[in-house]
Amino acid sequence: MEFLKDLIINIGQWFVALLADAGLPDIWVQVITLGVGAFTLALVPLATPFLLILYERKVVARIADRLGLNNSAYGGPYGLLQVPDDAIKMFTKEDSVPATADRWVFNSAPVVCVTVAVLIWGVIPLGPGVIGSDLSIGIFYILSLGAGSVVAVLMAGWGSNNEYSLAAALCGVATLISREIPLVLSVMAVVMVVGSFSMPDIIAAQDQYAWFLFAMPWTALIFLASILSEPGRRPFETVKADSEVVAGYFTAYSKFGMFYLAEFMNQLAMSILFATLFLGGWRGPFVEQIPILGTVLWLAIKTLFVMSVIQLLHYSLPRLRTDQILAVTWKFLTPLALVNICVLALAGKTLPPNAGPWTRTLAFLAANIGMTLVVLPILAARDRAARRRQEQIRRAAQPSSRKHK
Amino acid sequence: MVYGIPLEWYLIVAAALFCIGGYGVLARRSAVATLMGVELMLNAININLVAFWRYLEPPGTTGQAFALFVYAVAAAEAAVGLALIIAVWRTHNTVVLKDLDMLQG
Amino acid sequence: MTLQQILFLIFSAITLIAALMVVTRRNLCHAALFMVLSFFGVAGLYVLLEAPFLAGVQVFIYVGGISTLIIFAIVLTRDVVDPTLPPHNRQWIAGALVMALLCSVLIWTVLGYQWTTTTPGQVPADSIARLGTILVDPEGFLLPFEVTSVLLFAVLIGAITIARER
Amino acid sequence: MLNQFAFIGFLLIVALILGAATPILARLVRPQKAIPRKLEMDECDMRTHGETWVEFKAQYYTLVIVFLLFDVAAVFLLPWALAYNTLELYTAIEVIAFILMLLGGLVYLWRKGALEWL
Amino acid sequence: MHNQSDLLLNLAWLIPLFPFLAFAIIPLGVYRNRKLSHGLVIGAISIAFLLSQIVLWRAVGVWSIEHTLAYESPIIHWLSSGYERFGLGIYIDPPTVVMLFVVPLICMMTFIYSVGYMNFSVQVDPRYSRFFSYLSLFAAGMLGMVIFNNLLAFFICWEILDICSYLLIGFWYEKRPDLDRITPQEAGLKAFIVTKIGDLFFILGLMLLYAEIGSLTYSVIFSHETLEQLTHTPFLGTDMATVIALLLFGGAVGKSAQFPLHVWLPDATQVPTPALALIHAATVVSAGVFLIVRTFPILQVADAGVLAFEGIPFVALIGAFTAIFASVVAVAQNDVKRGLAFSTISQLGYMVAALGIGAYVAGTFHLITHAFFKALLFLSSGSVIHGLEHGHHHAHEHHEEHEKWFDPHDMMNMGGLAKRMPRTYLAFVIGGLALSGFPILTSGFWSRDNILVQAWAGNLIVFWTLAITAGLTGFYTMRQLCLTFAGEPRTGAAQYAPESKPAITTPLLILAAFAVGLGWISIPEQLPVVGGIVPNWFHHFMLSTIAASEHVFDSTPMLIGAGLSLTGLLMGWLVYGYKPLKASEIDRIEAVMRKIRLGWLYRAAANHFYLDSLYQNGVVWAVLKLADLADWFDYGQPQKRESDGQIVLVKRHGVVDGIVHNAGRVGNLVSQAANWIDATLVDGLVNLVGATGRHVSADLDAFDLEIVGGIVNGVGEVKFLGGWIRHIQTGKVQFYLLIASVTVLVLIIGFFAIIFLPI
Repeated sequence: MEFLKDLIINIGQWFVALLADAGLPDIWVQVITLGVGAFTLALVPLATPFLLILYERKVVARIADRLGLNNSAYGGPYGLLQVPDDAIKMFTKEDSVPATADRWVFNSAPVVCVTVAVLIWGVIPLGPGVIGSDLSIGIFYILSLGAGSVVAVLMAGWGSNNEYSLAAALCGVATLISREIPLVLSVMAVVMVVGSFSMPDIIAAQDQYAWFLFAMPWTALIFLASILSEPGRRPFETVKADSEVVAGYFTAYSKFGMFYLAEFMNQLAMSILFATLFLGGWRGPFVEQIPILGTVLWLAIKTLFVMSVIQLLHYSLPRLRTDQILAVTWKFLTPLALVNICVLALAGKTLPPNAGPWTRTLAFLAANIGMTLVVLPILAARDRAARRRQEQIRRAAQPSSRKHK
Repeated sequence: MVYGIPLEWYLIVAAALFCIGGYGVLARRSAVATLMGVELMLNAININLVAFWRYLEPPGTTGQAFALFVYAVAAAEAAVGLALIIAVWRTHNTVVLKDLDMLQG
Repeated sequence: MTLQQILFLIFSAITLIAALMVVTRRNLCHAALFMVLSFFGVAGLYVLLEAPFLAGVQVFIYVGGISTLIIFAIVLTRDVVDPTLPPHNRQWIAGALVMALLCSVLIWTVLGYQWTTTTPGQVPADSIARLGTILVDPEGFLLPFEVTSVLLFAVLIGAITIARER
Repeated sequence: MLNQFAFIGFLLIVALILGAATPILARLVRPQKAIPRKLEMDECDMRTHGETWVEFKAQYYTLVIVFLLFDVAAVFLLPWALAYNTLELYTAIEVIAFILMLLGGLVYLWRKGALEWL
Repeated sequence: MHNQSDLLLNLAWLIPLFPFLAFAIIPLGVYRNRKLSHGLVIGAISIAFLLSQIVLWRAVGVWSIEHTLAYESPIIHWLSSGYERFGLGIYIDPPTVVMLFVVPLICMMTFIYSVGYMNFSVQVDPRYSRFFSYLSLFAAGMLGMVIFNNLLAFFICWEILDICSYLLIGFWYEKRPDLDRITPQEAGLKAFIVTKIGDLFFILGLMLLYAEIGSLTYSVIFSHETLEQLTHTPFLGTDMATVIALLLFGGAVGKSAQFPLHVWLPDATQVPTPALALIHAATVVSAGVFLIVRTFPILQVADAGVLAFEGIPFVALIGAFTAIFASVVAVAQNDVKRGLAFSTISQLGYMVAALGIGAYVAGTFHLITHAFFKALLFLSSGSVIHGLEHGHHHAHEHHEEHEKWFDPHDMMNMGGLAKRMPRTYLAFVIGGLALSGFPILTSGFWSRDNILVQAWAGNLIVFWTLAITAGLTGFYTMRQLCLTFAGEPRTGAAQYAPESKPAITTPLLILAAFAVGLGWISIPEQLPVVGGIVPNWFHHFMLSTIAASEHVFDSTPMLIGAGLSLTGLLMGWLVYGYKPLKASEIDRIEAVMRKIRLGWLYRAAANHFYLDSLYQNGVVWAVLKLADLADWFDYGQPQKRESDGQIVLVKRHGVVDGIVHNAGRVGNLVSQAANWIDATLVDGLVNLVGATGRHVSADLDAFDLEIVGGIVNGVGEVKFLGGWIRHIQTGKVQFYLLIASVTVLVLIIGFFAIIFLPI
């Protein structure tokens, strides 16, 4: 029982002890531990997607209210066989590289994609003390890894030497990079309050303050909106619009399983990230007594919650055109994020220096509410203007149509 | 010595990188490639700055701050330079530097 | 030969070889991808130099921004590059000679100079925070900081105006 | 410092191995019936004529420029954000001046219609 | 020393701020609204005026307690590069205080005046608001120059003044030249370039100073130890202090139009009159003198013997010569503005001469009084010209008299304006009397005679030069007065000239009050009658920080000066005022001199001794020729030649080019020789050479070049050097870069060679 309370840590210590007893020199113990740890950590994101696909398919079947894994006629008992089936199919599918393709780039693109998706997990805290490595630049490390996925997309587009893949890759990169700015700025707001890049510090800070979702809802909103397009989720899905443009930039790939894999890993990572940054990560009742709860209960619940939100959005919203996505990111999210930084900076510094965390939280909340009071009317006004313009266009169109009759 | 790596190593690597980039600037045909060479040179400069910071005044911040400003300059240079290349490409339909002799008196 | 020295050699080898590829490759897109690789190598060197923030910045700006920009430019202008021509112009031998000489002179200088032999101090834990402090400090780099914003503003407007269709 | 990154290094190696392994393994079990016709690009593409969508790309190009500059700005702001708790009010005001400059640029481009993509 | 930070004195920070803000705000959209923009500028300058008054009286209070005044504010570091930190602070000592009294006041008056001026003209200028923003920047630059605490900031503000004067002189750049005048654009360029020549010396001096001392802050470079160090550092055959002082003086020569470089100032009359008044009174030219006043401690310790002539220090020599030269020229000017311009030059000569002979107080005092009455004169002349233009307009409307061209600046077209515009007349008379130093009453008298007193004790040659200048000044002042106002109108324009609006005349009267009263703050106590009524506090004030050697008072020179100026005035009145000039009558002096066969002299004076054409045909010509030579040397572009109606390109071989080509021919021969050898001897090596030769002679255009390469660099590298030499003729960026890096390489290697090789 005691062993179970802090399962993961204990297993780690047990493993180290085992190696030490085997009489290995310290350096080797270290190396082996790191290697095995890295391997296990890499297996987590590589394995979980199979569960997630099952979950998602059930969800989509329910949302779309159609026959699917919600019905025992499909995918075997509880649809459990569906995912292995897909996997096998993916694995044994014929792999044809277009004759004109740029082979090296073409083949290494998915590898880069998966690698980046795995690397993100290196700093994500999965529980008390359960973290790949607590980098001093933790969150910034994740942000800069975003660059890697951009490169991967470009490689895929260029490698399959093909105008359409290239165009889709440019679209994808466009959406990816335009989401990057609001992402960074919203993370910056969190960093401002916490005063550290390190993920455990961020979680600890949320223990001290309230959850940042409540402290700065706008920031959370911006962050959510900007992580949607990383795994290519509607409404920001043009990275790969798998139903219209045939799978976007990896059209030419007969085995696009790797990309799907990377997408699911990213989706999971981003959900955990949101849970960590804004929902207090693995924090929750009884974690001090039974640390394992942090992982298996609280973090799981929060992550599932975030993922369900993302999937709800994905399956209930229409897809935006690329230019609409860019309009949203550049004309709404980016200015909003910049203003958000300014407002929070002022709100945090106008307080007396000895103000406690709760005062700060309330101040930030007040600032956010103030922003809301400013932002919403502006949006409403622009909306009205747009409607008026469309109205005029329609009126202008009518007489001509009458003439035709 | 940091981790038994003498400062000279970094400086030598930086010098080599700088010269490779310089070769790119001098000898590449395409303007875009020339700009890549410039980026390599800027990287070399940054390696120098950071290495000096680390070895000579780790508590200080000047080296890192200068590196940051070099980043800003590099970004500005890349943006404007490539924009110019795009404009030239659109008007003259070439990116080969030899064809661009507007500098000819 | 400590582990760190091996790491250093690996990283610098990656950087330099990739850089060589950048300046010699005929296919510009390959050159750009090698440039990305070389940037990663430089980031590794920064990690060895205990400047993790700068390593992140290296990846963040160079890989995420500049390389993307360059690859876009290559994609955009690829149809005007004549693949039959050699990748270098006709003064490449001269350039190579000059640069080799310069390199040797630089290395000779570096080795000739007597660098400080005292082991450098530890990097403080709050190194990045100090950076942030000095950047906005009137006694420090406040003026360049604000000037940078002006620079970015100017480049933003200028570059877009140049590059846009008109 | 290095110990922190050692794990990342291992993770990188593992990820590369795993990422490279799956295609190689797949290569063993997958059917090999590649006929030339299947490998032609025209299977999922056809030649485009003219420079019809060069413009379209150039617009994305301007987008990347904007992104790059905001990236740099963000990098300049991050250290300040890290040190924010220890700083005075006036630094916040300086940074706000910095940000207003960027906003000014963004708004200018907006007014000039440079943000209208496609 | 007044060390603790003083709040009221620190207000001086804000003085230049507001005009600068006004300048910056106007282009951002305010310029659409004329009233708003000039209101903005005037508001800004009035705030600056109030602040400067506060600072001034606070400073005087501090001085009256501590009997010394050298306040330095806390420093802000504004330029940090490595370990070099350039600080910026404010430094308040007597010269600062004096300028703080003069500059904002005159600027404010001028701005108010220019509101009237710009609106009063026949049609309002389209660049109205731009004009005001320039003016505001002008004021900001001057104020900053006055208050800042180091020479670097001084130089920056100095350059701001330069660019402002360029912009303002060229303000009506679209105006075509009328008669022989040069266009405003050319005038602006001229002013800019000529002052740049001075600035070269200035910045050289700055570099020298910084290299020697490592600081440019006044409190450091004027400290006793620094001056000691400078005087004891031998340099260029003399000591460092002298060289620096002379270099800085070079800057002043350019800026405040001393003899060799004064040519820009008369042409600056193209500028709108208010700006002209600013340039001549408050800002540019006084900036030059202010530089000398500022760096007076260095000038003091400098060796006066260097470049001296007959025991006259160089500075005094230049000043005195400028004074008399300009006043002679001024006698022969018919253009009212040009006349005033030359009088400015001569008065500046006064100041420089005074400072040159060490009369610190007198020079400074003349600077401020001159600022007032010269501003007054220019503004009122502007009012006259305006009146004339309107009269011209009016006359045109009524009678159909069509003159082909009418010059409102020409005094021959005036006359009898005293009745038409009385207030302007009053202002002009007061200004003129002050300029000519009418005894007792006017400020010009006191300031100038202080100078004369010092010169009397200092150096007699200087004294007599200045005294004669005083007489000439009286003469041409009276000439201008009479030609403009006395007698009957000589044209219809003068007949119908209306008086200007209050917006124009009010500043005139205010300035007139100062032009009269300001003299009373510095009356020598030892003067028999009026001395001691008012304490000569200016004297004590100025001398409180700098130990300038003031000579004892002596009434003889004062009497001589007064007498001479009175004589001058009287002569002038006899010649021009007693029987005023009729219309279409040539100048009386000119007539007399023509009678005695000296008309050429008069004409020479009228064109100020052809200095302009001298410079034009000497210096500028030489520079152009040099450029041509350089172009020719570097093979030169193909020349466009006009031959029977169509342009043809004529290829012109210059030196480099020619060398390449002839070397090519040599190469031709060599390769033929190679061929011959190949044909005769059978030898592996020679085969190689011959093969190269044959291969080379394949294509003829690359031919010569490649063989040149062969000659230079052995047959092996033929192609690549051939490429090189050909690239000399393409403007190829990368080739330039290559050359640049080669140069750098050579420099580095040479550097190390010098350092490490035992020589």
